[in-house]
Amino acid sequence: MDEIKNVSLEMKDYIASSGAETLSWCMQCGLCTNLCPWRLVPGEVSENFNIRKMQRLGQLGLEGFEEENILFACVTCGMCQINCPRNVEIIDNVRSMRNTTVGAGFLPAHLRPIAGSLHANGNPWSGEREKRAAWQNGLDIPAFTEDTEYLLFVCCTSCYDTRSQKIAKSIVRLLKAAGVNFGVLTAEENCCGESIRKLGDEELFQKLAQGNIDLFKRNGVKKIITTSPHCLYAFKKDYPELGGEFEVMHYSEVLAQLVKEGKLAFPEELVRKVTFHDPCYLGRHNQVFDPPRELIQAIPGVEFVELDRSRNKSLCCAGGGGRIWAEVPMGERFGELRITGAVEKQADTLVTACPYCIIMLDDACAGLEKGDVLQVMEMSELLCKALDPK
Amino acid sequence: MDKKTAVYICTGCGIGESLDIDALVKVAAKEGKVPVCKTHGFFCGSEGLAQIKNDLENEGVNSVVIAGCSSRVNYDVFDFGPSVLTERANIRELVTWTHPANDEDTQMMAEDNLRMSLAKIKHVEPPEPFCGENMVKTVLVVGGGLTGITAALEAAKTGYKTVLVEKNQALGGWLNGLHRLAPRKAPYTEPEEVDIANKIKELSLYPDLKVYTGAEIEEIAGAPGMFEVSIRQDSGIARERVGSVILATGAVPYDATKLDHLAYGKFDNVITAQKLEELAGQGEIVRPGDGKAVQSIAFIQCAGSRDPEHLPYCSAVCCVESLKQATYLKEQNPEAAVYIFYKDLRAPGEYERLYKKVQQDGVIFVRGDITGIDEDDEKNLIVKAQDVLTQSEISTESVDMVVLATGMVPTTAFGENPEAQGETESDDKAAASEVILKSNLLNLAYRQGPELPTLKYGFSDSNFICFPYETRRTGIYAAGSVRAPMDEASCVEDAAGAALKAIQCMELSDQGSAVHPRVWDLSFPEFAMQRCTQCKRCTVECPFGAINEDEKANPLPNPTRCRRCGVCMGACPERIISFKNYSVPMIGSMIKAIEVPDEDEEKPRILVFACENDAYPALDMAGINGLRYNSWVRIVPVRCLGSINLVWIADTLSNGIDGILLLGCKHGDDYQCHFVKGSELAEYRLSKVSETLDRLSLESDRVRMEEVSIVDYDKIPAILDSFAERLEELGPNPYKGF
Amino acid sequence: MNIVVCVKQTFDTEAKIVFDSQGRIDPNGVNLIVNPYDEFALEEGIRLKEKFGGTVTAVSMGGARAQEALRTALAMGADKALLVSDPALNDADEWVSTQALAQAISKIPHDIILAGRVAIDDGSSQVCVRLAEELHLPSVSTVLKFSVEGNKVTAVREIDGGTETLEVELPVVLTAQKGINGNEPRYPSVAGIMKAKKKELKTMTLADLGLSALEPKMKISKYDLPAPRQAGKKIPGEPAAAAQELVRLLHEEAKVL
Amino acid sequence: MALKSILVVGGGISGLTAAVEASEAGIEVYLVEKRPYLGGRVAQMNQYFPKLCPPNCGLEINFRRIKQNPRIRIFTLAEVEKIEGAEGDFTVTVKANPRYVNENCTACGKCAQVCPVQRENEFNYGLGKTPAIFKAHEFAFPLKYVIDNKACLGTECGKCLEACQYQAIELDMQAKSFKLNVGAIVWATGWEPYDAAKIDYYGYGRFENVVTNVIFERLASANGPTGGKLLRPSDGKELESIAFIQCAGSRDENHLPYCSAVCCMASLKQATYVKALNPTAKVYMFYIDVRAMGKHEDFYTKVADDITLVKGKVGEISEDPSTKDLTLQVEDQLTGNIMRQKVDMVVLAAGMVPATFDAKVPLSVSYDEDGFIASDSQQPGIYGAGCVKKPMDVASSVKDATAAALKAIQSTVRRQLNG
Repeated sequence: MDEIKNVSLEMKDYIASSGAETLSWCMQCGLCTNLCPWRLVPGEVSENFNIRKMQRLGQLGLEGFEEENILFACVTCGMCQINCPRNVEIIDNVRSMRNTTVGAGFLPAHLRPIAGSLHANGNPWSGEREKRAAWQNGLDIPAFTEDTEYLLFVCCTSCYDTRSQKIAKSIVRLLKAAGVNFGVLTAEENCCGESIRKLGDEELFQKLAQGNIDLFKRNGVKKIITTSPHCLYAFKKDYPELGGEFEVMHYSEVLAQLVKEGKLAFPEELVRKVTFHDPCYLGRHNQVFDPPRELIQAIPGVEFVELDRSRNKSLCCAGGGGRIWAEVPMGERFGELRITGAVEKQADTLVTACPYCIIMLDDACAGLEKGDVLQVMEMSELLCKALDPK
Repeated sequence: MDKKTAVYICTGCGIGESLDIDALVKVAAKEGKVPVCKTHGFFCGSEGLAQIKNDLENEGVNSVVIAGCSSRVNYDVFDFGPSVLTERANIRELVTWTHPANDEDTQMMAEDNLRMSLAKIKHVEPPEPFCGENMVKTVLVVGGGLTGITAALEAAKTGYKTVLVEKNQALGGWLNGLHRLAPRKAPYTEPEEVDIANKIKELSLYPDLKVYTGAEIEEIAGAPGMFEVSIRQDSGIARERVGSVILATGAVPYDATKLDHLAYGKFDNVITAQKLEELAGQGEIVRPGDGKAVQSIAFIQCAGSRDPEHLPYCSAVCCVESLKQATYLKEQNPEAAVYIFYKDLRAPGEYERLYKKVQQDGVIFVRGDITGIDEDDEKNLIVKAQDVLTQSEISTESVDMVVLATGMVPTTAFGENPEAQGETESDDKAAASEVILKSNLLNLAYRQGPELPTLKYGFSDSNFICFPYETRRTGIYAAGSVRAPMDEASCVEDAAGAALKAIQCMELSDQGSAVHPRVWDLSFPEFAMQRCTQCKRCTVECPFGAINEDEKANPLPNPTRCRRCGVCMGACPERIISFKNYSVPMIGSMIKAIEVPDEDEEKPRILVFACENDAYPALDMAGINGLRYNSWVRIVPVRCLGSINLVWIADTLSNGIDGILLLGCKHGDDYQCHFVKGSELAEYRLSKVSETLDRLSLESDRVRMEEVSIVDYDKIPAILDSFAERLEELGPNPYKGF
Repeated sequence: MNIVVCVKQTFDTEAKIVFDSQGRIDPNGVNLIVNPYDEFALEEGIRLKEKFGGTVTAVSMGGARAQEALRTALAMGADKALLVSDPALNDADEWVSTQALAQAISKIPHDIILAGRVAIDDGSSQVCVRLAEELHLPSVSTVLKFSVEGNKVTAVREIDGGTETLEVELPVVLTAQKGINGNEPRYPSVAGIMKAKKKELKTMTLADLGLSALEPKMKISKYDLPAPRQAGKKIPGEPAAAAQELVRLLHEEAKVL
Repeated sequence: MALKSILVVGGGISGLTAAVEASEAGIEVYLVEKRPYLGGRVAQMNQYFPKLCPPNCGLEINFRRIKQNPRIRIFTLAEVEKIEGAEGDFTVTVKANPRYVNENCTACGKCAQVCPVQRENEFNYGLGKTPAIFKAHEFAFPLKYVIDNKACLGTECGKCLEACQYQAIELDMQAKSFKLNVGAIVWATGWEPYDAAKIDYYGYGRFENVVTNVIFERLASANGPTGGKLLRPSDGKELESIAFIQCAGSRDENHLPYCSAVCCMASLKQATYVKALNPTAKVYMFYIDVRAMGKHEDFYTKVADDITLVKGKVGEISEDPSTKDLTLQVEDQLTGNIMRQKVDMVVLAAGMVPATFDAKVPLSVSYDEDGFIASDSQQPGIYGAGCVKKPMDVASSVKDATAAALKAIQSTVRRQLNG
């Protein structure tokens, strides 16, 4: 309680105007801080990151929220927001607080290359734009035309990251097996911009989003299937603000519907004990819980078991909100808790349905050297194994 | 009346197997010489009842003693109408269910209970209700604010004549100064228009509702059903005869000049919430000093309230009032900077929705204490406070105005204290121990003081959770913010409730019946004035100020003011006060009816006076739960421990009974006694009885008092048995056998 | 102390260079940042002000978009900003730039002029040293460390295979190497960012500087992209034999051994 | 002036008060109560705040007012099925469910001793058991036994029939409906505790030692499942540490968007229970705002001296599977200290849901969006009273019920004047 802090309404309004409309709704009950996953791990960030206090500083326009290990610690998992007694849009508040510095050109050092690559290459992985569709050669994936029903929008991660490309390929194989009328525009697509918007670079997000919206409209895209829950979020929640109205589904929703309609079946028996990690952006943010479970349990021989923290209470893999690019010491990674959780359930396969989660869970599984007892798989890969022995 | 008494001994519920019924019959027939005495295994059954009814109709029986279960059960079955005297001798819960069967002492206990009932019924006369002359059913409402107007309207709507007296020229009181009211109906987010004007108009719809404005109560004399009210209005005196009174004189804001730590009076633009209502009423809210439109404002909650130096209590409405006032500023200018500094934001129940809406309008809430208020050169104010939520001290940018949400003080908290002037005699103080400030509201012509007793913080509130209208002056009910800090919605409900209680009191008084808690008790105290020595004990100790004094200090009873508790009967050293069905000789004869074995039989006797409201039900519950205790006790139910006359103590001891136990309600701050200080007075009088005990060379330990509530029934055996042990140590009463 | 910091807006290090129809670099769609070395200079300038008081003026030359770089400088703590902007300067070479900057800086009091050692776009590393010449000031380039006592500056600069310590009197021009005085460019507080919006940013054209159009001494004839990196070569066989083969290739093909 | 009678629905403190006060003003009153006893939820309470006095003391006085007053007719185990007509002339169909015990019952208890069947004691919210034929609770009024026909084995068992000397048991008793003609209706069906299981991060229903205020009140009552010894549900251990969590459901857009007004005082009161039994016990109360209104502030300041009040809404509760101890994740906003607090037991101050949220008045009446009867019921002659109108404490409910009684009388007067 040393020197006196001056309330700055100008700063409060500056934060509010950059997207934090519900900042004043918060009655400071503190539930968000107490439900935040950072409480489940030790370490310097866990001690300092207090989302309630951060929003309080914003409410009064006081300084102190901009420190990197506070402002950029939030993984935007939504655990606070979904339970907030006042329905405060906490993630929007975090995003707009980040925008106050990022918008003035002050992105944290480790994130500058990400923004640079997005500006230059339309993807955060410094991959050349021309090579975006390289993973597709030899798979004769139909291009999207006027009369194609669905556009398959593949996440940049699954375009450039070799491990992640397998996800894209298995999804394509499944869609073909189910006879889905889909096509791709991959080469001309930009990153959906979900992460960079959460990092607070509103200008860059709008540039990427507008590019995609124009591309989709030019090609008469009506329905979009996404491989990543983050793209699902962006197209469903953010793009409408820029006039991009599309019917958007995650691939698990399409496949689950087709299984119900009998258009897709899994003849191969897989004797596995599978548990499912609900990606925050598929589950909590978009309330898609059952399709992945229906698909997994449609595989003969699979024994399914729920993790303790599942569905709305799922524990984030810490990949969201740009944290996938953050350096987190071992022992402080949420993903590790997911691995130990799965091992405790005696599961031999931990399945999830998001490329970011795969990176974080693979990383944690390797870190804990649990690779021998637990296999981390993306759902489409598991489904392909059960599709046919080929 | 000449009584033909019949005794019916029920042998059901294990009584028959436990007692020698023939011996009991002998007690009734031989000793009691009652003309009719019957036994039956199931008197509350149809067959048993038929026998009783037959005796009543055909045998001319007009007083009945039923030896069996407690009077708390089968009350409807054994109710033979007002013309028949019914007495219940409890030989089940107090005897056979709590003592060993076929045991000599148990038998003696049952016989004594029967003897006591027979003795009692000899002295009981059917009470004739007191009928005052020219009883009226008009309600007087003092105070013409929201509560008073509502109470008057509610009474009138129920078809009762009503008189409303308001000190100011205009009706409306506090609401006249309000710009808007906090929301009282869904969705609870929009403040409502102040509808006091059409409520005032509504008063004129009722021909039997007379309104006096610019009028004060000169005096209220008399008693419920027959109050003589003189009303001073523009130097003339009007007279009204009313049946009951509702005190609705409300509360006033705390004197803000005392709040110098909040810079009131030091800076022009620190104003009170009341002032802001006034400003808002005049249109755009501007600063009184320089007329500048208010663009930024800071509300400071608990200005005076929750503060040991000022008002220790919370005034309950200020948080919601500030939320309401915040909407004025936001309505005037959505961009206005509005702060609310609070300790706890108390918007209970549905007001939470108003709190949420005000937050959504962008008002800034700061939880923490104010550390300082300064003024800049343009008379703007800078507020410094602790912001608990960031654990730091903060300072606002300059605001145009600071509003102090001052607390409320009841009008009954003002007026000088007669005691300070030494007006009441000193010896009264111990007994009376009640302050009655002269707040010039009711000006009762009551011996004990002109107003309702002044209670904690000045609010004239009931001391009971389940009986909020239990008043200290029969027929006079406080309602609204004079009674407790409350908002407008609660005042309206409170007014309607008080109106019903006022109506109820008039209806009951008209039939000569007491009010709560002894409703339907038609008896009332009668004074044998010839033996009165004007000692004033009764007029001082009556908890309800029911007895006035004439110039020679003779007691002047007012039956309709009386609650029939019997405290006066217990106070009177000359024993001149008695009720038709509850008198000193009645209890005296019950005590004498107890057979006291000689010393050598080693069968001590303990007399227990049990208060009907708490102790007797506890004894009953002990029986129902089959607890065991010694069989030396003989239980005499009394209306209140305060009605115990010291002569009973003397009679009991001189009769050879070894010890006396008073079982009654808890007294003190959170007292449970429905007659306010009955048990407290009993304890005070017991301290006086030690002189008589010393005179009789008896140890003062022979008389003991214990506080018991119905839920303490499991402690009854320990209380009774430990007293028995103590008496054993003291040895038998030397007067045995005299 | 009056501190002037020259700041240049350059392409983002990650930017993808693309040529427009005339073979010139196509600037639109490319992310622009403050030249990283200038950030170190700016940080040092602000620290000097915090130590000795005075003002920091950020000076830059470029198109309208260069204002963003100056806003960033102001947000970090510069007090004033001056942009020299004129269509005639589009094809300015180092000489033309120096003339314009020298003229601009001569008008403002300056004790120390700081700038980054090199700009990461053209890498000419000349403008500031030329500026010192124009303003007849001593200059020390690629400064690793320096300290100021009274009007004497002791600077340690980096030279091939070692360092060199020089003493110079104010006023002086210093060009900052990465991590000068061990500093780290600061993140501004949001309050700093908001205050920056209100700080003075003056734009001056050549005419304002009292200069007529200047003829650049050097013309850029052609841009072309660096050769794409060839794919790597895998040497099969046993490790010992493969090692042999590697040595041979390094000697004959890559000619590095 | 012989006025039409009044019907009061609900025999809790509000219904009881409305019935008694109206009858003492000379009006005929019918009181209909769903349960086999009067007293409603206050009968399940150990003490009232702020006086800490026993509810049964007030109930005893009210029951005595009923016994002495011929104008009140009581129907326990009875529910209102239909209401027809309008103000001044309502015809109400009441269904009296069978008690299977007639007027002869003297509550001697012999039947219960021989009854072979046990059933969940809903008076104690399911903690503890009673035989199929049982007395609702010790202070039950009317003091008659009742049979839970869902648990009773019926005629082939009949053990209680033999044990009863007074032929008070009739296993073949049937429900019967009857009609009442009344001038006005006071609807006082009270409230239900919010289902705290809906707040999944608090683990009510999964962790044995997480209970709610109303259950803790039973644990504290002498006639409760632990005889008032406050023993922990999981292992019967005496309490060394306990945490009261305020706003568990209330002031929450995902649960109850309003404040239930009584929980702060209820938890402070229950804190005194713990301290009375074990003065060294560590008692925590986690709150957003302590809403001890008006003169309750004295009680708050008194209790605050010997418990630990922490401003901050508790996040996730986790249970140690072996010891069943609970750990609370919470930030003390005063110090900013983010802590994990281990306690033996947690009491959730679950909110108050009006009975009319589900069980509506069988005649069109207006409700607010939370299911409370609107202050103006828009149906002349039908008046809400007590917690069915808005969250309030006992004193306010009694005040509100007295007002409702007067309004009901006015309805009969209006009819009589222009009837």
